[in-house]
Amino acid sequence: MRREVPLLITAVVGITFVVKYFVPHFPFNRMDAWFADWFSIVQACAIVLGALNLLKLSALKVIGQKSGWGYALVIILSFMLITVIGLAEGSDYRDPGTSFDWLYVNMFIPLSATMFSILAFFVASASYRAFRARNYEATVLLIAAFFVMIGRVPVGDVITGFMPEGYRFSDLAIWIMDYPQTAGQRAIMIGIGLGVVSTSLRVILGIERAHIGTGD
Amino acid sequence: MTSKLFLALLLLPFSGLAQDDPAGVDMLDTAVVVVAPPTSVIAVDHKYDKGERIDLTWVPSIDDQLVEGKVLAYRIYRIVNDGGPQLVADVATGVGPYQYADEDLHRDSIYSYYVAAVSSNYEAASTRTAPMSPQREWMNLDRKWLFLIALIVGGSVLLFITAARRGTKLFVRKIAGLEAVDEAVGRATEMGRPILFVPGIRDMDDVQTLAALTILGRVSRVIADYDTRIFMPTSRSLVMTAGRETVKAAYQAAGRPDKYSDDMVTYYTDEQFGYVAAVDGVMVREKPATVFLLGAFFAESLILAETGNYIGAIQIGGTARPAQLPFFIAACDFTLIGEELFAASAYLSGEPMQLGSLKGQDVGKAIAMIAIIVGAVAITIGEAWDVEFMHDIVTWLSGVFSTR
Amino acid sequence: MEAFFEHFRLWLAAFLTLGIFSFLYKDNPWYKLTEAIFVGISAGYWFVVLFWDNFHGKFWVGAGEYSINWVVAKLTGAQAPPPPDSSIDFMLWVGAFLGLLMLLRLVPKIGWISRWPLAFIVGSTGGLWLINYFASNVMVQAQATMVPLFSSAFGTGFDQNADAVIGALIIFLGTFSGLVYFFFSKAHTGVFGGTARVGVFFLMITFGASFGYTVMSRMSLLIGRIDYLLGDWLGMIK
Amino acid sequence: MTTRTKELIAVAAILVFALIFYIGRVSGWQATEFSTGTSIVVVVLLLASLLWMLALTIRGRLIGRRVVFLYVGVAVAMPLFMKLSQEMPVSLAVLGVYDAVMELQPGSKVLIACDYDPPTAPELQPMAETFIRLCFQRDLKIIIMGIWPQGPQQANLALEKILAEPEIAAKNLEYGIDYVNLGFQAGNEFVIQRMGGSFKSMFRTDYGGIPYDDLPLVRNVRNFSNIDYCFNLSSGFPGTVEWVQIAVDRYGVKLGAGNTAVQAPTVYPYLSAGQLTGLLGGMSGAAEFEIAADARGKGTKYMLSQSVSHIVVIAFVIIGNVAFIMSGRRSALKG
Repeated sequence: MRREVPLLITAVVGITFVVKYFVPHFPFNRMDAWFADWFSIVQACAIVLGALNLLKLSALKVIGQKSGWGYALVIILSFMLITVIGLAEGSDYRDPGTSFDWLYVNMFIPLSATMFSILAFFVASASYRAFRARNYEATVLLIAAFFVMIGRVPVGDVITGFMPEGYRFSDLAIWIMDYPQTAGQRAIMIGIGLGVVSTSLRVILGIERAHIGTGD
Repeated sequence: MTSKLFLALLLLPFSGLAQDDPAGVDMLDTAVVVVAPPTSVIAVDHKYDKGERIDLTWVPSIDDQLVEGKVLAYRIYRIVNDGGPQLVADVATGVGPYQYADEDLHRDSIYSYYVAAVSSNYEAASTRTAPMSPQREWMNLDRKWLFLIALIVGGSVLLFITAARRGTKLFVRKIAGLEAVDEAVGRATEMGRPILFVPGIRDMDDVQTLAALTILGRVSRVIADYDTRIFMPTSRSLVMTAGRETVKAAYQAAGRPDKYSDDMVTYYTDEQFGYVAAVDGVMVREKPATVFLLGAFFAESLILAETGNYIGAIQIGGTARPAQLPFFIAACDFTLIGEELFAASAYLSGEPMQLGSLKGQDVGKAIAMIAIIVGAVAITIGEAWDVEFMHDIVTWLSGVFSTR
Repeated sequence: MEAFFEHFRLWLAAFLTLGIFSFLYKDNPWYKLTEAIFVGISAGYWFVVLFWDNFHGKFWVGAGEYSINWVVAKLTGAQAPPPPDSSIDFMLWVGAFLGLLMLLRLVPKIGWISRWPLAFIVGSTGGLWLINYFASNVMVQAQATMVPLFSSAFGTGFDQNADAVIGALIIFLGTFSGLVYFFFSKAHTGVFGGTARVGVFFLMITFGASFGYTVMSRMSLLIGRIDYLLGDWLGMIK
Repeated sequence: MTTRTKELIAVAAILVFALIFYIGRVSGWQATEFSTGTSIVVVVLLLASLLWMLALTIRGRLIGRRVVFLYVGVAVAMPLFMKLSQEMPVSLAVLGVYDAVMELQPGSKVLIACDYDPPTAPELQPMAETFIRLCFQRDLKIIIMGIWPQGPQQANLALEKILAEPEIAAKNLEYGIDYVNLGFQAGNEFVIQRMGGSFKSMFRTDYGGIPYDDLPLVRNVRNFSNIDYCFNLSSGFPGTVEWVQIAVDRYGVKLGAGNTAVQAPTVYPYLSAGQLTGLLGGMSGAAEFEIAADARGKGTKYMLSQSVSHIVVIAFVIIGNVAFIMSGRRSALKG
């Protein structure tokens, strides 16, 4: 019961969604939209589990005075702060001028934008460290990267300014993107498509069943 | 026709009142712009739907074809069950193709249409189409070839799985990144440090997350055998739930259910970079010996992989997002490229049944490769020497592979 | 008071920005504090967003509120609400039901029921993407590769023709050899291995090119943050 | 002195520096701008330090990753002080957007779909600003919407800025008549699809809660057929790809787009197939658009930083490889 029912659900639902693609008739034609709606509702319910888990772990740290319990307390406080404000504010919580919006603009945005921008530093250090002509493959990668990089900045065309138009770095970059890059991309995409087919089939048929857990 | 013209002239002095219609302003100082109506208005049932759509096409007014800007728009009128005409839509000119899809219709009503060409102050209507009702179909036959080929690929996956079950030996080549899994887990055991498993940042509705979880099942089985610690931070509550089930099942299968704890899998936040900040923190503080980055990754791929590299962990990365693969190649020790991510779980299991599914994928690749060769050769010969037969092959092949 | 908030606002964002940047030097208390704030704030943010947009906006507005009003009206004998218009979709109850099953996880004894909605989601994800990926990745890409290797349409002169012929050949060869690389059934030896190696080269060019392309645009994010610090906060630049 | 003391001193120094300039800003200090001479000196110094690093590497002394980080930070920050303007030709893709706007009759309705969020604002915000300004200058009517929650918020920031400019302020533009912000609607690509039937069904009220029918500008806008041009600012999914596939392919909308540089390559095919009238790709697209519209702003300014940072990355790839070859092909980067 605990193991068979989930396997059965996966199989039936999975096959239904495959059939859906070929049947334009109701209810199959509505299933995409339904699934999207249902999934978002389930997500909204599931985040309760995640949030409780986060709060529980942090609370345990604070109570046990484990190392870093102060930071755990900060997690709890900031979570509570924005959640209470957001829920109290009603469904217009996002409108400009609300306290939720203030927190969003002055805390959430700077934090996520800065974390994102860390990428710029890592890009430089990765370029410095990793893009080396270690072997033929790495050399090919390096050369392609180099040409595309230099072809995308105005400097590239200044260096090759003596060449006739159509044969400068920017053209080379576009050529690489258009031909070899497209070809490689295609092979990867076809492979991915087939990989998805086989993974999905294994899941639907219950050959792959780890996510469903065990009998108890 | 003349009555319409008369009407238009009659209304001319008043039409300036329509202030927010810019065309109405022009009208005062120009004469009536007479245009010819559109012709050949054809209404056909939209094929392979549930019977709620009719497609209209027409040949544009001759004035539209000759003088730019004379015809401003086409108005679509619909007559339902012999009722009066209703204005359905305005279709802008100049954007071609000249067509309109009338949707949300009912199968039990009868529809007829006409299309009018509209100038700044004149409307010329076409003849009406024959009355008709939209039809519904049960199968989308446009997709019959897709169905057939998918059936062949899916069928061969099944075929190889059954063959393997009967004991046929199946050969699968070595995949470097996956050969390294045992070694990577072993290294963490030796060093007495944990293993970090990052399943990407997408939710359970992404197949890459599913693939990551299937690999997690295999990896955590090895970890349970070695008695090493695993830590899996997730950015989605559902992934946390599914991840717990997966790890728990692996520990049970290894006969060590007592070693499992829910704390192995935790949720931090749905926010992409909040999650990255937390995982980065975990990396530098816990210093895992091995890091798995498998699943759907976006811009955070390099931040995670660089931090992992910085702490000196062995890293196995894998994703089906081509844009992020170079970053894994740059900063990870082993990278599973696209399809290899999906093959990983079957490969790691080593069970013949699972390996059968990889053979099925190869059949798919073979079909694609043959189609590409035949298609390219046929189209080349066809174009170069204008061979009718080759053209036919190409038309047929692209019909087969079209997925409209 | 307003002026104070204006100053506070600028300093708060700057404090958080620098806190994250300090991670580049090394892990430190400032980063740990910022990280904790970030995790708490963003988890709470998504909690609120999912509650209002997904649960309230989709389910409650779309079906829950109407249904409950209707039931309450029936029970109390009050006037029933008007018949539902097109914005009400009772199918949303299925989602709510699945969500409820999910929440049963909080009850240890019957927590295993939460595997049902999980199984539902996994099944639908598998079924949905199985065909979608097959159609858009395999079929469409294979079709797109069926191009003429040389053709009069490329141009008449040799030099125009050569460009197009080389391009077409490269796409054809690259896709083909790339697929050979992914073949699992045969070891990479002999002619097969040689072709697979060509395939690897194409994959490497692909990765190099995407790296080159992406690297360049990542810099803009940093420019935005530095502009905040030096411009909005300290007013050193315009 | 221990490392810890040094670190504390560094933090204190940053704080003092920030305080001085903050107080300065509050008390009305002018923004710093390097003269052309200083700018050239700074650029030369930057290049010289790169050469120095190269020399160090050749002599076997490898630079650490913190040096790389510091260098990137400085290289990006310095150009923001400079007044140098880069000459760059305006590409056809960018002209495509500009020309499409210039061809519109005054009073035409333009739909601006803002599908991006703050992290990508450095690239897309300058585009939004330039586009909105251009529309107002041409007396076009603007309808803003978004299928990313934060898009319409970003659009409001841009509107605020543009409406405050003297030239635009003089036009006395009125909300509801000259421009409207319909706000965000959840539902990804389905929103676009349903807008093909009716805008009102997706946007019952605008951003501020005014009912759709109370907004004179959109009252008569039924669906895409009443829109003369559509401009999509996009940084991912759902975005330009969906707009092309649904709005252009199914409803015949005339569409131009502004994309992040990461996304631009996936959209290029639509440009060459004519499904997009034009495309602004990344920071350079924003800068070119500003040049085309003759309104140099943040895009042009940022572009200088961008160019310098690109040179830095390329330089580090070269230095890294030199180090690699010099060190007898062993991996080399100190923590």
